Amino acid sequence: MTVSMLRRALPALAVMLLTAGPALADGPTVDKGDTAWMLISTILVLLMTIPGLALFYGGLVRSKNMLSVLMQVFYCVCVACVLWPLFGYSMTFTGDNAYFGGFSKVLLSGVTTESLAGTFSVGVAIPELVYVAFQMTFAAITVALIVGAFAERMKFAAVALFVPLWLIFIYFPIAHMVWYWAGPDAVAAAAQAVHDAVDETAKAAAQAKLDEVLADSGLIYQFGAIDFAGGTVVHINAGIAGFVSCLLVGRRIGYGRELMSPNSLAMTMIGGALLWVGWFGFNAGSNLESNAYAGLALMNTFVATAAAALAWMFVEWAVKGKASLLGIVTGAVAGLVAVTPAAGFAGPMGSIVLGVIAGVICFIFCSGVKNALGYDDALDVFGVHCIGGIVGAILTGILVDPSLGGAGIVDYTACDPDGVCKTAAYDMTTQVWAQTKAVLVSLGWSGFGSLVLLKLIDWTVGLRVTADKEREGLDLVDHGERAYNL
Amino acid sequence: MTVSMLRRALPALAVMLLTAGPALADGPTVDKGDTAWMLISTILVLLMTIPGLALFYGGLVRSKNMLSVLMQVFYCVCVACVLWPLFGYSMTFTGDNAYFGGFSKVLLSGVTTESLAGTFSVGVAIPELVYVAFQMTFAAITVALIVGAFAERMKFAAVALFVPLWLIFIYFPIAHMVWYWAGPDAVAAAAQAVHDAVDETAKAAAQAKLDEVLADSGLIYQFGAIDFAGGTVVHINAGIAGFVSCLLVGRRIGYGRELMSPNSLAMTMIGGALLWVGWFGFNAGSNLESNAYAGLALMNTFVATAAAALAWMFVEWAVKGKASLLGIVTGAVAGLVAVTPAAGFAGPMGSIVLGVIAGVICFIFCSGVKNALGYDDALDVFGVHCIGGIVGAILTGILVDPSLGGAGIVDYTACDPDGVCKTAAYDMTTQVWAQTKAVLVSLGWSGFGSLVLLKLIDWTVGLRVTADKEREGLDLVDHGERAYNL
Amino acid sequence: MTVSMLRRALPALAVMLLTAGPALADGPTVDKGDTAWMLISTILVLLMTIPGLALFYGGLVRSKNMLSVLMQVFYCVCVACVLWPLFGYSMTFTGDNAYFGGFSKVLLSGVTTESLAGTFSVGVAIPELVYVAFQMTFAAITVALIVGAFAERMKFAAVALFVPLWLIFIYFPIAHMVWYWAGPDAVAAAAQAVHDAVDETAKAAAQAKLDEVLADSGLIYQFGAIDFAGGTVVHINAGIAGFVSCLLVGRRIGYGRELMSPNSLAMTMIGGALLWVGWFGFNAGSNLESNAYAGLALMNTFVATAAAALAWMFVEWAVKGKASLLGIVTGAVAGLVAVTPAAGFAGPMGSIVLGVIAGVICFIFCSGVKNALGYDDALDVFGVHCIGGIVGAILTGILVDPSLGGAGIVDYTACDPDGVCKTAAYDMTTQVWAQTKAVLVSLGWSGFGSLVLLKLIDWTVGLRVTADKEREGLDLVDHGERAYNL
Amino acid sequence: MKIVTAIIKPFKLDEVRDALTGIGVHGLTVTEVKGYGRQKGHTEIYRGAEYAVSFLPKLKIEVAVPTSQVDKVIDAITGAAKTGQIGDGKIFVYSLDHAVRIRTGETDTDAL
Amino acid sequence: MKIVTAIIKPFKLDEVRDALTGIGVHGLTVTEVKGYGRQKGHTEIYRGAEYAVSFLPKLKIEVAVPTSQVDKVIDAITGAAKTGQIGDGKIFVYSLDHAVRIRTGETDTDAL
Amino acid sequence: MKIVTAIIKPFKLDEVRDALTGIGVHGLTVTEVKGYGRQKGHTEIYRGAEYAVSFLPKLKIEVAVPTSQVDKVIDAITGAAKTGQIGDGKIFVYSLDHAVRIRTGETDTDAL
Ligand SMILES: Nc1ncnc2c1ncn2[C@@H]1O[C@H](COP(=O)(O)OP(=O)(O)O)[C@@H](O)[C@H]1O
Ligand SMILES: Nc1ncnc2c1ncn2[C@@H]1O[C@H](COP(=O)(O)OP(=O)(O)O)[C@@H](O)[C@H]1O
Ligand SMILES: Nc1ncnc2c1ncn2[C@@H]1O[C@H](COP(=O)(O)OP(=O)(O)O)[C@@H](O)[C@H]1O
Repeated sequence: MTVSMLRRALPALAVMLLTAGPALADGPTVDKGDTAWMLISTILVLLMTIPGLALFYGGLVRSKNMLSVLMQVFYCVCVACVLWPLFGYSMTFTGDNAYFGGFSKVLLSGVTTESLAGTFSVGVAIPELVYVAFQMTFAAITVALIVGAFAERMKFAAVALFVPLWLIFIYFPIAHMVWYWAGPDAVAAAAQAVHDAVDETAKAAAQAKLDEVLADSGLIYQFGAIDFAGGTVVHINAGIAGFVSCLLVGRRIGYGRELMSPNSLAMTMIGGALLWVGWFGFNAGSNLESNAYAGLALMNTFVATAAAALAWMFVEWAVKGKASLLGIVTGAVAGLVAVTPAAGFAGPMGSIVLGVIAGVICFIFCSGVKNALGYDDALDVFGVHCIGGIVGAILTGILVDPSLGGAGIVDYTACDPDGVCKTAAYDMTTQVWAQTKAVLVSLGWSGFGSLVLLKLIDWTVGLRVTADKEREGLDLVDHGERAYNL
Repeated sequence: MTVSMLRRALPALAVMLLTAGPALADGPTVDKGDTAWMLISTILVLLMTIPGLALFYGGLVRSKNMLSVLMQVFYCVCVACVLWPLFGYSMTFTGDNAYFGGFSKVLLSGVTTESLAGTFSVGVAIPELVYVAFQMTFAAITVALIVGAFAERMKFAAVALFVPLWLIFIYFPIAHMVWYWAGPDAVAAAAQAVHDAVDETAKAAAQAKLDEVLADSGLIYQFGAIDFAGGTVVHINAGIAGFVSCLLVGRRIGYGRELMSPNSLAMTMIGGALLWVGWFGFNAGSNLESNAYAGLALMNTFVATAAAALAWMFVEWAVKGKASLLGIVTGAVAGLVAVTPAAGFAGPMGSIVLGVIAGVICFIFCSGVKNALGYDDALDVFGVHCIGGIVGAILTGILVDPSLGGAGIVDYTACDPDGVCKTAAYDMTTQVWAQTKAVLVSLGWSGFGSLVLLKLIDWTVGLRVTADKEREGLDLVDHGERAYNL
Repeated sequence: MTVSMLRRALPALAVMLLTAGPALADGPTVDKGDTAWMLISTILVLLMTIPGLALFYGGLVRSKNMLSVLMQVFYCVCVACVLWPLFGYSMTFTGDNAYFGGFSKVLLSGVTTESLAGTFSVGVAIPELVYVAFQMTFAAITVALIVGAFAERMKFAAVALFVPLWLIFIYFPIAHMVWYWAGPDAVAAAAQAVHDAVDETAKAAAQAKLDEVLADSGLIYQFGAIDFAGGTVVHINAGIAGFVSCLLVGRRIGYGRELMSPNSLAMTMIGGALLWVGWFGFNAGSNLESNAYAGLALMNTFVATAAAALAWMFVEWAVKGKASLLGIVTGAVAGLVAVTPAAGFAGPMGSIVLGVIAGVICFIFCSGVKNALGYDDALDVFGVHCIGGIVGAILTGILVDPSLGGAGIVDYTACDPDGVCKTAAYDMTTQVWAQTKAVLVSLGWSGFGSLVLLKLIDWTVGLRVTADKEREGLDLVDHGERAYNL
Repeated sequence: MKIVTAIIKPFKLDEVRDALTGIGVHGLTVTEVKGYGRQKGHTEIYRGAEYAVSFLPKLKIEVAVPTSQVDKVIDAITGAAKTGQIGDGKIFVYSLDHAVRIRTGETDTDAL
Repeated sequence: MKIVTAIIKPFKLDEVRDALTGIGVHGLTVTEVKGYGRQKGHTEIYRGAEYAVSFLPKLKIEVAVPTSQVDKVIDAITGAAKTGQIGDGKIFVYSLDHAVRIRTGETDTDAL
Repeated sequence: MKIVTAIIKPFKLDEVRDALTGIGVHGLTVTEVKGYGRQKGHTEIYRGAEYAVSFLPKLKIEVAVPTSQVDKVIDAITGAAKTGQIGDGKIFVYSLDHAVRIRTGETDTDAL
């Protein structure tokens, strides 16, 4: 893999670099502006999950299940925030093999106020603790997304088991496969060493070292697939898990016959808006630096979302005769999902096009395909996150094209001693194929893995509440509470 | 116009400057702390609009129209976020004439991760993409503010047409008139050139150039009017448009006879609080830099708001016998509106006084004048935003006075080569007159322009739903949804 | 007190320092990244209070009292934001004696865009206006916390009086006692002077000066007690005041017999989530700098909260048979409270342990002890904030231990000329005793002081509404509004 | 005594109340109900799910009156609640055996 | 059989229920209603808009009982619901022709 | 004419409505109520506070029909609303003296 290096991944600690040009000679620099931006981005991703996602989902279920959804999302966050420092971070972001990480940073060993994590710029780092926290919030929201698919009928005991298991066996490995690499400083330094080598032997040794550094990365990363903020890891991953789970747990009683009115679309709108607000932390925060590329990701996250929202709205207006609030908000979320992998790669005009396409395709899936196939993906986790994620992943491979206004892909093996790197040559077929492989691996691992986990849970504690309890509602049955007493 | 230069406007790209002292010699500097602050300020203005403004408004209408308000605000945001990159930014922030901008940046042409936008400090810039996004959110919230005036009776089709038209014909021109100028670096460099000119001819040529640079700005800017964060562009502009629209669309059925109980004052309180939270992005973000002036704007936005809230509350308590939540929250919004133009100009003590005055005057308008005149400005867009905006605009001209603890006005024609500029001489009469002219031009353009647009829409798709539909509620009639199923 | 200096306190203006090493020689430096972080932290603390705390509390009362709670919290914020610049900041953060501050900064005199406030690093400062605003939000949330204890029965007129009085007589003094000190630059410079002194006389004089600098601090600060973000000042202080107030105002009619169903646990969940989100501004913002220690506080605030939430949830599930949403959210808040004093001192693993302990102890208090004793602390201000605060305060004294992964305590009397300081020697007994004394003084001052204030109010306007009014609900009776019209 | 019960359109409440006080009836009880009848409902669409909702919001008004007043009450309600469009509602009249005012213990017509 | 219907103040529900179970009545149905009568309402103010709200929240309790028990039921309700202040509410008694327990098909007094 | 009133479990509404339209009844009125009876309630726990809630959500359905149809209506409701478990509810039948359709002024069976 001599090909392009990607902007989105965990660089190893830059302090290991002692050779190389001025940008690297003294170790990486830490800018307080970057740290401030990453602190706030981390906080924004939490906001996006609770209350954001919780409300977006919660508002859509019947009032008797409102609290169960809020509870499940909240629980996901808490479990992720405990497992991550215990071993999740280590299992994701240390090197071992291409499929899963190691245990060298279990209990955050070695992660101190002194240790650093690289960014996507050579010689620029942020405090590792901030990086750990930022990535932790990604684990939290990803598993929480799945909840929407089996809402209103899964036992809380089953959810309580599923969440940690899914994180361990699905999320940590996939995140490792997509995001783990040696980091820009290591790659640039190794490439520089090749360049600096004085004779043949030295060159060969340096090249071997460079190849080793490049090989120290996850499977999907090695495909050369690009994913700015987690289209694959987060959305396709959670979306297919949701799909599998709604098939296994079965349809809600009355599905398709009874009106299952959202208990409060106002809550859903609050949630949708907070998703948008928080998503800037997700997308622009994934730049890891407070610079113009964060600005690009910010801009794209605005325009793709708005375009998708309007696309859904106008198509719905044309097809169904009315433009609904739920439609415009769902369209916005579809746009957010689709722009996630593209946020720092596409240009603003490309992002508008991406948004329109995602809005229309997700509309078709949620309104047409789902009804035709008859699966009960209660809150459209598959139709919005998996489909939107796939649309985004594939189109990112196209829209990154500099000739389409995209930002191109940085080639960290071609950096000058000041840390300024060249853009890799771009070939659409290669890139789209890499993207496709990434999509397929995610679908396969997460789809199959989730199936196994859910079957296991079904055989032990059981997945579903009884019909009587489902009628009474999970809030009273599982949690002993009622959402509203107005 | 040799007079004072203002802190609030878009500086042109600073890269064009090649002459001048050290601060400018190497082009402007970009600080990651500034970028971080502007990224987050942009996000805060979105938060302020959705869910903030949407909830503040939505909670106040009857439950049958709740979703229509949320939908309209959401729609405003989406339209603004698509039109702005397409041509809005260009129409606002490129030079052409004093009334409207040009088309040189249509489709964001030339706006890249390399391009910069100046701040209000000589030689300090931020990535232009961040500036574009920040300003985009201002367009979004301004048009969304109008929605409150015609709530509960305007057809969604009419709203759908009105929003883009109003942005194009009212907002972009007014924003151009108030905020467009050549920027501090251009002015300082041109003034420096006058100073450096060695002989009479050179001096005359340099002076001519300086005059040209100063003349390259919007009409209201040329008045010498100051407006830190958009009292004129945002609040007076939207407020008068709201007033005109509520007159044209007419009173709600039952207005003044039936109790139109707010469906959820809790939602209104959430919205009001998020307006406050987000308004810091609006006001302190308008400083464009993360420095002590942002701190001043932050502080003023706290104290003026609190003072106005308490003023409204205590006056209401005295006059009506009870202090209401809606009262304290509305007072807070009135304070936020009034401090918007003053945020970086007044001192904290001046801001407290400003808040008290705004709280009392807006109370009188919303409780007294409105009832006396009988217009149905459903959510008090006029009484709070237009009146509060006018109070703020005029008082800003007074409170900026350094002898009253104000910050004074920077004179960019009097900067030393390090980029440190003198404060312009202050004359209250001149300044208040400049402020007044700015108010009058905004009222005239927006009032008359909105009238024309609404008449056009009335003649084509019609403004208002039928009486039956108004009784059934816009949620079901226009959007096919109900807000609550509890 | 030659002992350790603490990270958490207001440093005096650093501009006064003219001697000392490079870090200090030219006055402190201001980094825009720090400023950006403190701006946003300030905003986050507001978000945490309104709508955060307001909703967390508001959702728990019966719907007839919903607005009264929102109103009281909003009112607290407004009063604090007016009193603080008028004289609160001066009374808290100027030197006078160990119990309360002075009046030299009344009306923010001398606080300008030029003045600076030190951080906890030698030679690093932020704009004083930003510091003033940040601290202002702490006063606001602290007094607002008390509201939960006397909810649903206290007259608004009594609340209106209590809030300013409590701030003046309880909060400002306690904040002064805990947080006021001369600042790192002053201490380091004085210690450097001792070191630099050439002869005995000079040394003695320098030592006397150093002692004077060290003595220029609040009572609890002098104990050597550490409190990163306000466990004592905020939570114990408010918690005991709440306890006293609920005893004085008496139980709600029907307490213990009637089901007082929360009007909307969804609102409570939104509030709880926003508390978590905003608490990062509170805890990580209390670091005053955007660096790895802010990252540590961020991380701890994630993990302790998650651990406490899960601890409460699983204990409740085991004991009561069901895991409730209110349980997991309350557990999270208990974790947030407990980690507040520890945020920048403990390590992440220590914080997980702290969270588990706090979750379990607060569960026992709210579910067991409260019922056993029969006091009606309506929203568990005592059980969560006072008890959680005490658990956190004491355990902070243990978890700061570097051998337990803690960060240790900085000794500002042992800094090198570059501003890098040594960690003080740690002795667990000493530290825990210092913490205990801090707890006791807070409990005593606030408990007794609140009693006196409430008695005074009872004798004048009266504390409680009549039984009839209590039955009708405070919303209609005190505010003339109803929360919901759905 | 009789109880006159009317199912009406919600926005007619104030007019009906005024008409009743106009003829000297000073007490009534109102319940929010959902009505199913000839009046067409509406369709609600939530993403893919589309449902025809046939229950419409109505108000039920109950007025206890001496038998002698029944016709006046019916006329008053009919006059105020009529829009002439489908869904205006119904009036049902029942016999009332007994009435008590809880506060005073007064019974029958004294209790109304 | 009779149906005893009582309009009461909402906070009296638990006491009334207890009084009824005290005399052996173990079934009842409760509806939230709004009452208009002599009891003064309150004023709501939303910014400029001020309205006198004359409908007050009440609960309607319905109990089906054998005719023989009617007086006992009335006494129990009156005793529990009375505060002595205006607005305590009314009791209305109707005749019931027929009753059925859906679960079992039992009818009339067996169904209660 | 009679009014048939049924207290049923909420999720049975659509089935009951369908059963009634099946026998030609095209109008009815539904009220959300809370029922107290033999069916056990649930416990709600809010932090330390634990309460047994004995009022359960039910729907009350009212159908005015000519006396001749009463039995058919009872059968239809019983058939549709029955689950065989405690809490299925009751049917109560009253006499209706008089009915009026507000829109047209039609009376009695014409009004139904
Ligand atoms: N047979 C009935 N029994 C009870 N309520 C009825 C009956 N028929 C109609 N209603 C009530 O009257 C309302 C109006 O009836 P509908 O047939 O829609 O129009 P109209 O009153 O104009 O004939 C319905 O919504 C329902 O609440
Ligand atoms: N004629 C009536 N028909 C039906 N309900 C009535 C009538 N009069 C009063 N009510 C109900 O009884 C309640 C109490 O009546 P009100 O006149 O306020 O006090 P009181 O019961 O003490 O006389 C009212 O709120 C209303 O619900
Ligand atoms: N005596 C009664 N009067 C009025 N309503 C009753 C009476 N008894 C029962 N109900 C209503 O019928 C519902 C069902 O009664 P319940 O005793 O729980 O079960 P079942 O109908 O199977 O006997 C109750 O919830 C209540 O609403």
